[in-house]
Amino acid sequence: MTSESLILFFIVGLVLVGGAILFSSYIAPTSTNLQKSEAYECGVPTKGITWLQFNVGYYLFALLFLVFEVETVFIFPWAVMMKSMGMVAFVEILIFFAVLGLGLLYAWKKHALIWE
Amino acid sequence: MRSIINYLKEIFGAVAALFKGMRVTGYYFFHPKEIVTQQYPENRATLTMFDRFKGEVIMPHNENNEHKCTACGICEMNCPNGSIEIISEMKVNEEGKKKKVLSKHIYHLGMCTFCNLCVKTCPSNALAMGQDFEHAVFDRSKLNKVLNKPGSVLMKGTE
Amino acid sequence: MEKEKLKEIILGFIPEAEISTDTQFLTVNVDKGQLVKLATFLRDSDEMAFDYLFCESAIDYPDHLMMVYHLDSTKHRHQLVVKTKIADRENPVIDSVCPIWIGADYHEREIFDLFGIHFTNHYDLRKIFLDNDWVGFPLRKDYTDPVNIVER
Amino acid sequence: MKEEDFKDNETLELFKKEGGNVLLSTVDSLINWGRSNSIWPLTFATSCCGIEMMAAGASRHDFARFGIEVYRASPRQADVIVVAGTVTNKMAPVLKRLYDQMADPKYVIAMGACAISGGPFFYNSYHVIKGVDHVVPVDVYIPGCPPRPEALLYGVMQLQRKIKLNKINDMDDPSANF
Amino acid sequence: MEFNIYDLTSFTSSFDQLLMENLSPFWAVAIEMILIGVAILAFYAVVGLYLVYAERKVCAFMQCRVGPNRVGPYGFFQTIADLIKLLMKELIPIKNADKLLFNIAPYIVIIASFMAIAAIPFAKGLHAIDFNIGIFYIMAVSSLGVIGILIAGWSSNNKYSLIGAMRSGAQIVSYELSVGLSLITIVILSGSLQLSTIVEGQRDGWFLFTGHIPALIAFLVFLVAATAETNRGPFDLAEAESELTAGFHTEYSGIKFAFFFLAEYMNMFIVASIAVTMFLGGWMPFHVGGWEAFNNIMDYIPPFFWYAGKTAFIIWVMMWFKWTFPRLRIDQLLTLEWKYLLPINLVNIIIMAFVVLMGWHF
Amino acid sequence: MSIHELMFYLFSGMILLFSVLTVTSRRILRAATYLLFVLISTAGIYFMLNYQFLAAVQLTLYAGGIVVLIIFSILLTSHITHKFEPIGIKKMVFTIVAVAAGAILTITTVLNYGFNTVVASSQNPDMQLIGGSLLGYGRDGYALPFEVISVLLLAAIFGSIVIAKKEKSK
Amino acid sequence: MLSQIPLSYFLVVSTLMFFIGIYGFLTRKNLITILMAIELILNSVNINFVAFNRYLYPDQLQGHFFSLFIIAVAAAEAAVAIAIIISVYRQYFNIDVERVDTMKY
Amino acid sequence: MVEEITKGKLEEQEFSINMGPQHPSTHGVLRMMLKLKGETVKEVKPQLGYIHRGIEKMCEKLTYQQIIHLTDRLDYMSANILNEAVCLTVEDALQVEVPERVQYIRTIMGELNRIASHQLWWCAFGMDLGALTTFFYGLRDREKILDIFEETIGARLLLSYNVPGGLMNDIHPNFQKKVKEFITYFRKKLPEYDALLTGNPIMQQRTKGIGMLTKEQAIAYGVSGPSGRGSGFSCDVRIHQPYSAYSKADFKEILYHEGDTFARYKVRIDEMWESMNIIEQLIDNIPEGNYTAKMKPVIKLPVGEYYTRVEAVRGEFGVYIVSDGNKTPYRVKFRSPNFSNLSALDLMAREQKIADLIAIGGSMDYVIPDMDR
Ligand code: SF4
Ligand code: SF4
Ligand code: SF4
Repeated sequence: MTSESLILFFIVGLVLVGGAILFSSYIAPTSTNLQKSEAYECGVPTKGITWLQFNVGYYLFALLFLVFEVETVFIFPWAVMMKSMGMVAFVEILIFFAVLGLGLLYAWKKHALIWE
Repeated sequence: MRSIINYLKEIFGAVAALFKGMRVTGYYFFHPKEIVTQQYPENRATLTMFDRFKGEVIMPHNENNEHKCTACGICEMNCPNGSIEIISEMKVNEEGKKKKVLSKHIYHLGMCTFCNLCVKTCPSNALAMGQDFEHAVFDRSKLNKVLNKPGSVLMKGTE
Repeated sequence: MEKEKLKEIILGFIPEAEISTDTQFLTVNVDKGQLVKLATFLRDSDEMAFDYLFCESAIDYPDHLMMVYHLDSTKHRHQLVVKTKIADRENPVIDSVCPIWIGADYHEREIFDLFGIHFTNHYDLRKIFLDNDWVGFPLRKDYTDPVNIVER
Repeated sequence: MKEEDFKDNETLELFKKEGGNVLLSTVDSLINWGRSNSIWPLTFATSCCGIEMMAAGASRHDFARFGIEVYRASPRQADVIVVAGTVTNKMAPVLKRLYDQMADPKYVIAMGACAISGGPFFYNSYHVIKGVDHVVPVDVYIPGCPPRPEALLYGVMQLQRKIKLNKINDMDDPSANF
Repeated sequence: MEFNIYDLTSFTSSFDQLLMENLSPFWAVAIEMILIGVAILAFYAVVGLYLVYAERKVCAFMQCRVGPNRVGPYGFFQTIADLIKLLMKELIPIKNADKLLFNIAPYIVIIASFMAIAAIPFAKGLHAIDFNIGIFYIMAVSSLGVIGILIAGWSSNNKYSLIGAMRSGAQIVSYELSVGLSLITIVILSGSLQLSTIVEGQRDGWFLFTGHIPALIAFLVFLVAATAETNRGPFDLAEAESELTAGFHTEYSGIKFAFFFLAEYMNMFIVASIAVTMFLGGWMPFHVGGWEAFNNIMDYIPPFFWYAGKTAFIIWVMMWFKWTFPRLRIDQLLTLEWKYLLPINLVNIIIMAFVVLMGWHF
Repeated sequence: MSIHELMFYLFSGMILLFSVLTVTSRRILRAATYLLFVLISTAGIYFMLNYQFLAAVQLTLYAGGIVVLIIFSILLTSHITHKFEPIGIKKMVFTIVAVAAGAILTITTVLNYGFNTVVASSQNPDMQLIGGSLLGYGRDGYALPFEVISVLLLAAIFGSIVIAKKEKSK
Repeated sequence: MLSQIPLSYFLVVSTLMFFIGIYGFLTRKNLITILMAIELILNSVNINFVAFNRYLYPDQLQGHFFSLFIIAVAAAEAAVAIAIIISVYRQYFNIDVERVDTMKY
Repeated sequence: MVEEITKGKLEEQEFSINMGPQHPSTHGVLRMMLKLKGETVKEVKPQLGYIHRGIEKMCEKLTYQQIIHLTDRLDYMSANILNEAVCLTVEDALQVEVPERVQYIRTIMGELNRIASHQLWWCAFGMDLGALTTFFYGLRDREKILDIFEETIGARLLLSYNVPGGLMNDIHPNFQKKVKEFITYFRKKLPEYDALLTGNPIMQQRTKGIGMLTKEQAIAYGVSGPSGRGSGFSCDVRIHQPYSAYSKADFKEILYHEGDTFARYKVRIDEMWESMNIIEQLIDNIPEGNYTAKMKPVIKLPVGEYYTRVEAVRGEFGVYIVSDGNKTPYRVKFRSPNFSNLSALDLMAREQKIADLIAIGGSMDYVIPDMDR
């Protein structure tokens, strides 16, 4: 099978979830009361708004993640070729890693890796 | 260099300690003999409670349907949460004396805390602790019990 | 330290305190105005060093309310009971010992809640157990609540 | 466990009669089989009885044998609320709210004297609800103070029997009367 | 080496041919797709349900108890009962929630796991799609699930959910790196991303053994990171029961909740499959170089059983983790990733590259 | 209609629909979700064109990376009840006209231009080829960009840490 | 099979997407939504590159690599952009372009 | 509303969240109002009263024998020690000399109760940290103690075994044998606890240096029991004012000086060892004799005030009875350890993470009905 059949998996997933939810919403008993659809917060009414103030530290992780994800993506083709290209690839990746390792080290030293 | 060695040491130490914990759970996984579960509803036939187990308050009757309660009301008074109500009537006995006779010894199982005070203080030892614990019901009123069996009378010789 | 000696020191500090030695703990009766002064002394002076308030309670007598403080010293291991009368049952007010023993915080809130005694200088005097709209002070002897209490 | 070994069969008969005494269809019994064998409790323990509830979940008694081990902390996902312990005036609105927030079908087990009637706190206490059935509709009462874990298991089996009587389309909201 | 006794390629291709000959191409494809769809659905459901059951039993045994045993023999139908119940449970509409996103979230989570299954080789010739970027594709698809969790948490308008979503976001985002990098270590060794090639490459020894130390480290890192990525204990911060009640799915009820529940187990299955394929030779039997007799005996066990057995083992190990360790705190979690796993991984890749360069692998 | 055509119409339909929704939705997280769908459909197009590696990169980086990042920042800066005010009719009409003009112009040009398309192979470039070119020095090699990317990423790390970590400048 | 779909179809789709992106870029006030619009634009360009590569020079990979690098650059750009957005947010507690430039630094 | 917040000082704006009353890790129905910034706890406001049952008021209506069964329901995990406290008060007031046998049995029962409670605490603490298996191991071992209780007393949790003047009934003939069996068994199992949780690096990192409470703070807040002893506050009533048969056993007070969550954890683990020591010293020497002193059926305390301190599982438990000479007390006050311990929670949890708050709460071992009374 070729990659076209991916759409099949997509559809099957869609059908599974959609079908089950549809079925359930028709057949399951329902009832309403005043408190049911309110947000649950350990049994007492919610106060204030649902808004969480997070520190920047949090975003730094996400940013770093994105950067390293790009890196991962570019290492994949390299990894495939490593065996056949030998020394050239090795040197290239050493440079690549050295540069990125610098980034990680910088983040480490700047305490960007601490969750506050 | 020192810090790198420490770094590695830390990692290995942590892995070793984690493994120690996994050994415990792993041990139990491979030793089904350690399972302590009692299969309750299946083992009902063999399940015996300790003889002092307090499951409910009962009033033992002998084979002639006689109990020992003289309707003195001491248990009612001693019960810390009012689980016992004695309903008695005055009856004239054969000797012509008026005497309190138990008509209903009402016991609210749904309120009792099994503190044993009623059993202990009953002057004529009319009460005891039963060992039945399967009391769950669908209707709360089913938990109000009358301890003296219908038609039962006071045991001879009990004062 | 023996009770007698403690008694002497306290009397030296507050001469008008009534002290009884024949009870389980040495008991000091002080006027409510002098409570904080005495308490500070008890905590800070080296011979007393009562740094541990292990119980604080109130008692509702027919004509007055009584505050009882049980003190312990972790240094000398001696105990002391301080008692204070609050004559005004309708509107009882007393100084808080919270600044002296921070542990009194919850106890005083409890007493405020259940006896209705107000503590001045308490930093956060709120009801602790009962709902905010609860009326009455349940631990008072004259408390009645026909709705919730089933009398026996 | 055999039918006649259970207590309070009379009330069950009564329920059957109320249900019109119609035979359950296969679908109904399949659904009831599912429901009765997968009763996920809400973690709701207020006091002493909660400890025995925990004991019932532990190795010796193993609640999980009934498929009940999945304690859910969120009422949205729970099926049964085991009221284990005293419910006070201040707690009652919370209990009611939790019950309301549960998804249908939902059941309530009153475990212990306190939940049934206020138990030791029935007389002279100013802050205890005299039975949770004043707050939420109760399906099964398990007396005891606290009931031993087996008693809880027995109560759960009673609840299973009750669930098996349900019909798919007569699941009205039992809290409507409240 | 004879493998063809259990080779399913011929079976699938002949089936394909049969359809092609008798029907128009469009219908042939359509029927094939429907059949495959049904098969996948059934497979998915069965695996999901029985992983839940297995987890209950495994943890029960670790905890000196017996686990579900009253519904069917050994409680075998327990999860089916659960499923029926969940299916019949009310779906509560949440006030102030973003209804659209609230409803979309389970789809995203489930579909992501579905798409990932597409590329897993279960046995020789028994995989839906054999991408030439196989492992990278699985990584890419499974990284989408986190968005479902984030959306679910945010749209519930519930404080616990929000915290849970935030946590799981930070967590999955971090650990995805380690998963990727530890897989790269193996890719260096195999020189291919195609899963079938990778499996074939382990004919004479699983990569875990042929790549010795770096592969072993990568395997351990992968196990940890994969456990974290699937949001399982000890990394289940997003639904940390003792802190956030039910985390990001606090407000989900009935079948919608069931999907989150299911997705967790399916993700576990997927990462276990990846681990098996990449490190433990997929459906390859256990071979020891030189022991022909032994190898031949091993060949008689069908590849699918090899695959299933190994996957079950990895899943069991992951369950073992969950039921032994306390949960990490969020900052520990991130420290573990960024200060330990990631640097180790980077160094490990270099080592592996060096090993390959020098030809030190077996 | 072949499967390919079907998929093309499906994906391009999804792309267009969800891009419109992305830029018009009044709830920000919904916009992000629609963007996610756009990106996934784009990946679908790449799959269809048989550039599997690119499609997977699209999924990993765009859908799994950038969108996650965007959603994170949304979680910080917006609240669930928050809705954008609808833009003024005048501005909207004006923009639509301008944009439509541009679009029509481009599309007519595109449709009138005769591309000499060769569909010699719809082969999927395999990883060996991609890797070889990525690491190669020669005319088709991308070794330099490959290394430059690492520097770029380094710059991104520095930049974002410096910018975001800037302590509360009171 | 691919030949059934002319190249220009891809270009039309990408053009439309491009201009939708432009529309969003012009009408949106929230910085994050503007970022999203930019992503749309970049994506449309990518589609172009890929389609050209497939239809015009199927044996070479220039378009493919171009898109690859565009994606990488987009990621780096998004990272920095979001860092900027966050720092703006921390300054003004708002990320509306209009408000941001009227407020004094 | 949103606009206001966006405009306003978001830096200062805190996010408040409720934990409890129904929450898996508040050990009952404690409600904690948290102010958060990100995941960092800025303030904890415990809200009590969800299980306030008015026991002190009820006691004013009950006789001294009947009070016993209510004290059980305060701190149900140390039921036996609590009702021992009431009995001691009554006996002190009446100047009744209880037989030595009773004292021994009370002490042994109390220590068994302490072990059982610590076992349960260990389960719950593990659960709070997310180690789910601890729950089962702890409760598995606890069942052994419950069996001993049940055989002698007939109840598992709420024992009501002590009555003013002695015991409800004599110990079961098997008692000594069973207890010894248990101790041999548990000495083998306790190291498992260490392997599973104590040594675990995750657990150690989550507890060390978390929830600091210095000795001075502990004393000021009145944090007693194992929680106080983890801060180096020597507050063991069994040592300082021995009651029952504690003076006859040789044991030491477990003190740790770190004052963090881990120290509190260690105190409890070590206390289990120490309790086993105490029991071992006493179990063979239980003197023969009566299981109750002679008491009048209606007990009336002389006018006065009586205070007894005992070492309950969670700290110092005090019974303060004011009598006006009637058969019911005039005022009863229970000084419950948890109540004071709770007041230090805010202090300890500030600037920690949510997960730490849970760990701290777990290490303080709260029993909510005891606070609320
Ligand atoms: S049971 Fe005993 S105490 Fe109660 S009324 Fe009868 S005789 Fe009296
Ligand atoms: S056991 Fe106690 S509570 Fe129960 S009826 Fe007897 S005295 Fe009352
Ligand atoms: S019924 Fe008894 S054990 Fe249960 S909560 Fe009430 S007092 Fe406690």
